[in-house]
Amino acid sequence: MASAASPMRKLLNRPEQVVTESLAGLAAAHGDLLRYEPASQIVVRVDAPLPGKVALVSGGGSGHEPLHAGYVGRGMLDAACPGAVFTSPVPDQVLAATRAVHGGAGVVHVVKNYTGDVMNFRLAAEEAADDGIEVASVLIDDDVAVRDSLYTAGRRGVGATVLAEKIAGAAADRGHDLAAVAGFARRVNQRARSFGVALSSCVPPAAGRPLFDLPEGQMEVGIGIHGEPGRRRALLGSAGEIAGLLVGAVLEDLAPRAGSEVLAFVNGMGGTPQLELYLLYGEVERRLRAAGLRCARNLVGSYITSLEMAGASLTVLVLDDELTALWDAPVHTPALRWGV
Amino acid sequence: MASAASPMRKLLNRPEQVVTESLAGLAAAHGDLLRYEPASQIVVRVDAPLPGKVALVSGGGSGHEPLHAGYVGRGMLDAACPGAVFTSPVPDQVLAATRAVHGGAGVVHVVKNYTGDVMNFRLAAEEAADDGIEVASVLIDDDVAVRDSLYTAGRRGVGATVLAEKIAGAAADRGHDLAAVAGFARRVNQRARSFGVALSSCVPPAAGRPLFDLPEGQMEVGIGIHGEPGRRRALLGSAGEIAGLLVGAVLEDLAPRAGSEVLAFVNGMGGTPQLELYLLYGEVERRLRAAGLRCARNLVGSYITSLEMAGASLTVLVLDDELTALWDAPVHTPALRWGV
Amino acid sequence: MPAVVERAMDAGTIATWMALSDAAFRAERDHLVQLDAAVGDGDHGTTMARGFDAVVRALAAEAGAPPGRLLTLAGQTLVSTMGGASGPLWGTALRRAGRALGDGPGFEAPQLVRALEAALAGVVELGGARLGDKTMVDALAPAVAALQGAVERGEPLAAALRAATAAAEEGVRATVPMQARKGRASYLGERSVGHQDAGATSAALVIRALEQAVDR
Amino acid sequence: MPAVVERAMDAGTIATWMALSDAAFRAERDHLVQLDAAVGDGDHGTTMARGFDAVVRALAAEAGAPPGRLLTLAGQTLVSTMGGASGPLWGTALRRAGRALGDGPGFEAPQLVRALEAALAGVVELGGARLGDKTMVDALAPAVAALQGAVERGEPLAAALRAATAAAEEGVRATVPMQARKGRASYLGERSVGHQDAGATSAALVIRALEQAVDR
Ligand SMILES: Nc1ncnc2c1ncn2[C@@H]1O[C@H](COP(=O)(O)OP(=O)(O)O)[C@@H](O)[C@H]1O
Ligand SMILES: Nc1ncnc2c1ncn2[C@@H]1O[C@H](COP(=O)(O)OP(=O)(O)O)[C@@H](O)[C@H]1O
Ligand SMILES: [Mg+2]
Ligand SMILES: [Mg+2]
Ligand SMILES: [Mg+2]
Ligand SMILES: [Mg+2]
Repeated sequence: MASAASPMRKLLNRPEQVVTESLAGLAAAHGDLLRYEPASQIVVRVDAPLPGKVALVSGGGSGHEPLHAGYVGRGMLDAACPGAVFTSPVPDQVLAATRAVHGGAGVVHVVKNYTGDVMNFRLAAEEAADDGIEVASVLIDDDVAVRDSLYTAGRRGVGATVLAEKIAGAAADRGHDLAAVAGFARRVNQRARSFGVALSSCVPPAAGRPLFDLPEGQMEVGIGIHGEPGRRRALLGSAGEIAGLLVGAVLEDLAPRAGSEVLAFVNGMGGTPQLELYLLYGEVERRLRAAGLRCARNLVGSYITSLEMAGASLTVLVLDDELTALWDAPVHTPALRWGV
Repeated sequence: MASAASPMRKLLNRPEQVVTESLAGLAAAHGDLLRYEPASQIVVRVDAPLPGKVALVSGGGSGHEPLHAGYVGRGMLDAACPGAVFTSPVPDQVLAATRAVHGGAGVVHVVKNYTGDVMNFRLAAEEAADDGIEVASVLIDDDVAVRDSLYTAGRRGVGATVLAEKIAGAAADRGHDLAAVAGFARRVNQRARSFGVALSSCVPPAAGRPLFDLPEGQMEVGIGIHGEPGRRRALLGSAGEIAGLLVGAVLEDLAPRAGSEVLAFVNGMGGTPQLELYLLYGEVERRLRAAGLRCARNLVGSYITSLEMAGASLTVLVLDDELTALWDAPVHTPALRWGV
Repeated sequence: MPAVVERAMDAGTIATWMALSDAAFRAERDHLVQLDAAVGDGDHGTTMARGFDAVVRALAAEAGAPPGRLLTLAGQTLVSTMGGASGPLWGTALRRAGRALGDGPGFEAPQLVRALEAALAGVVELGGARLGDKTMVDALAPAVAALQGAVERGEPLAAALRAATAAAEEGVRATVPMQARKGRASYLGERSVGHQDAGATSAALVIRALEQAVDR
Repeated sequence: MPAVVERAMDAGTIATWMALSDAAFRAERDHLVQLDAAVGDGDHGTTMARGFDAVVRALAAEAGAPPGRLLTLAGQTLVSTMGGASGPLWGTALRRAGRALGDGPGFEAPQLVRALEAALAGVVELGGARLGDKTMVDALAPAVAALQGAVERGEPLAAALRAATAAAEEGVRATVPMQARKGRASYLGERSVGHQDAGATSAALVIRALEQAVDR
């Protein structure tokens, strides 16, 4: 290994190539599901466009893998537009993706509520409309750590994004029309809330050092997925205490009816291994049960991440029969697969 | 959070409860697939024993999740015996698991080649034989970093374990007999080789600090899955250089015929995110192709880990039609699922 | 008004402005990353540098185009290459400025004022930020006001632009004690106080680059 | 041979031995973890501590059992609670020793020697390690040899056990320059040189606990 020492503990070549090279690797591994178009930096379902099917496009900064490119395939996204690490994609990507997947039935844009994502997707949607493509944009803003007020950019889109893409993707797969598919994504967003904690910072490749210093024994409470510090810093609690914090924050805002069936999604931020995530799930499930909720479905793993950050988030989605059926419907993507 | 500061960036309650609490969480999340028996600390397929089906039991120290408990379910393991973190299970666990899953057609023990695993499984197999249960033990030792000689404990079992459990599990699911199922696991081991690098150390919960110090900009080459240092330390190379190292080490020992179809398994050690793993896969796939091999199948993700260690390993399995068909066969476990 | 004879500005002025901006973002990239890392996501420096690098390349292929056209093209290039919040905001700013300059081969101080006013209006319209929200507006708005005032008072353009730069940099410093109400830093609530805004810092760099471009 | 009158050893001796071993592993747990971390996987201290803690509990429920039976039970308990390489090795060692002691209510020095010889033989048979492989054998074998020699020479048992402890500790030190040929440290090849073996360190603790138990 003759190359100069890198200040990062990362497998990469040059920081500015991380995203494109990773996407090329993804396509090499999953050529049966998707293709990568380097010119426009988008990932497209291999059989797109599907005539008559509503198409789903999502995207955002990279560094949240498997979100979004890992969800391209049958029953979920038709295309993903990955920006640079933690940087929203440009409108050109979104427009290229929208054109590539439009099968005549319109395109849903699943947009996480960040200033950059919203503006870049809006510019693309306007251009797509000029092309005569009907676009329905769905904004995801499920993070209860941020108050939606005049004094913030509004709630962030986090864990609910994965659930909305899965459920709306299934609806599109079943032949629902544009309004209905967008409606399911919005319903997921309305019925889901999230909250997360970080136990470490993360190192964006271009920055080359951690975004913040977090001493051992402390945690950031109320984080997003961009390696930013949280709303406050606290002493690192036990898994039980953290589960209490997550469940408390989510339920206070969601206020589900007692007896509700929920989907509990315990998500790792990238650097927290399964051993811990399942331990946390056990603590969360017990507390949700104690609150009178039934975890009818669950998802445990690192599905929407912040590079290699240690930490976890909880998303709770209040199910109904339609949402449950769409959740259970077949999905075949690099990162989520069942029923096929 | 009133609790005392923990020196670790981990979600846990007390270090000595990590394993049992995580297993309880796993069972809470996947009650449709498996159950956790706390008294004997084993995880058993929910519908075990299956009369007439050869059963598969594996196990080892914890800290390698999803290995092994995450592979319990249809088409893979019938039971898993997780020891303490990085500590082989005790014979009582293995015996309890063997008894719990024996459906009259015998039990395959998939044993990674570590002194402790070998001895504890052997003691259990002897007791099972006293019970009249036919046990076929298969030793996995695919790590080319260790030379199999009088001067070592022999090659370690690493990535090939996952492939052997999947493929032998499918063979059992198809109704093959004990000798045949064990034979498939051995065939996988014979035709697979692995090599890994670490970009960071890891912190066993009971130790509370990293097993070794690895300065930024360096890597450990030729590591196993127990957080141990590797054969040597080197400057951290680029992903391309590391891919060259991994592919070189594996192919030198495996010496596959040109034109062979292979399964390329790029495995994360726990703390390396997908962004990097797919980037590495792209580099690996290109080099395997250049070596005249065709990556007919692949697996990319953190499937056999060393807690939250950063790093990756490559396993290459030379396929044949039978192995490919068994790899493709339906599997439904917490960590691997397709075809169902 | 004193009649100061000024050198007319033209396409070369725009090209120089963009080249000097590019050089500034190259030099300040890591500093901007650090500023954004403290209360945001650490990409701002890379994003700005990527955008202006692309602008310089794009403009190099446009020899002979009028200044307004160059500025519009610069804005389009920023939108297409930056991403993030800054991409649409800066892209809109330069596009609006370019359109305000029109199709003529040259422009003078009052046109430049109108162009920068249009840029600021575009940013405010798209992003909705007001003075005090701890954004690029906190540097851009005082700079435009200072320029406009100085030009109206008939000061030489070089002096007016010096005043604009000073106002921008004063605006940057003023962001430190602010609590963010727009952009990613607003997620931090009170924890955003005490940090200099990255986007405002970039705005001051762009104004200073303009001052230097006109001064040449 | 000089006829030294020694206090006969009994079940209490075994119970005390195990209790002192337990205390030693509690005290040395972190040190053993560190030793194992350097060239292994860092679990050795926890594993030994867990095993001997379980032994003390198990023996507490066995009041009235003969010493050989207690030692056998201790070995079984280690097998069932430790895991890792050390579990079967230490479990076998104590089981073999227990069987060698037989069913009598007491035992004397020669029986103790035979018991420890049986323990060592069991470890070697199961693990296949030889002297110089950098394992627990490098402490256990010299200790057993020293004890056997001293007892054969008719030295008082307390002195013989002091010699055994000294030999064990000398054996531990001797592991430092060795390159491991067994166990996890062997994976490191030459990098295993320069580190003290954790398993040998544990063996010396067990021998010292025996010395102290007999001395009481
Ligand atoms: N709504 C807004 N209006 C004006 N400027 C904004 C707005 N939101 C963010 N900004 C500016 O953008 C800067 C951050 O840019 P950048 O880091 O490139 O984008 P992102 O926040 O998407 O990562 C902030 O420092 C701020 O000055
Ligand atoms: N084959 C063997 N024979 C004798 N002792 C061994 C053998 N292999 C390992 N050991 C001893 O076991 C110790 C390690 O024990 P431990 O850490 O509990 O097990 P593991 O290596 O399974 O983690 C080593 O320090 C060494 O003394
Ligand atoms: Mg960003
Ligand atoms: Mg161990
Ligand atoms: Mg930013
Ligand atoms: Mg060990």
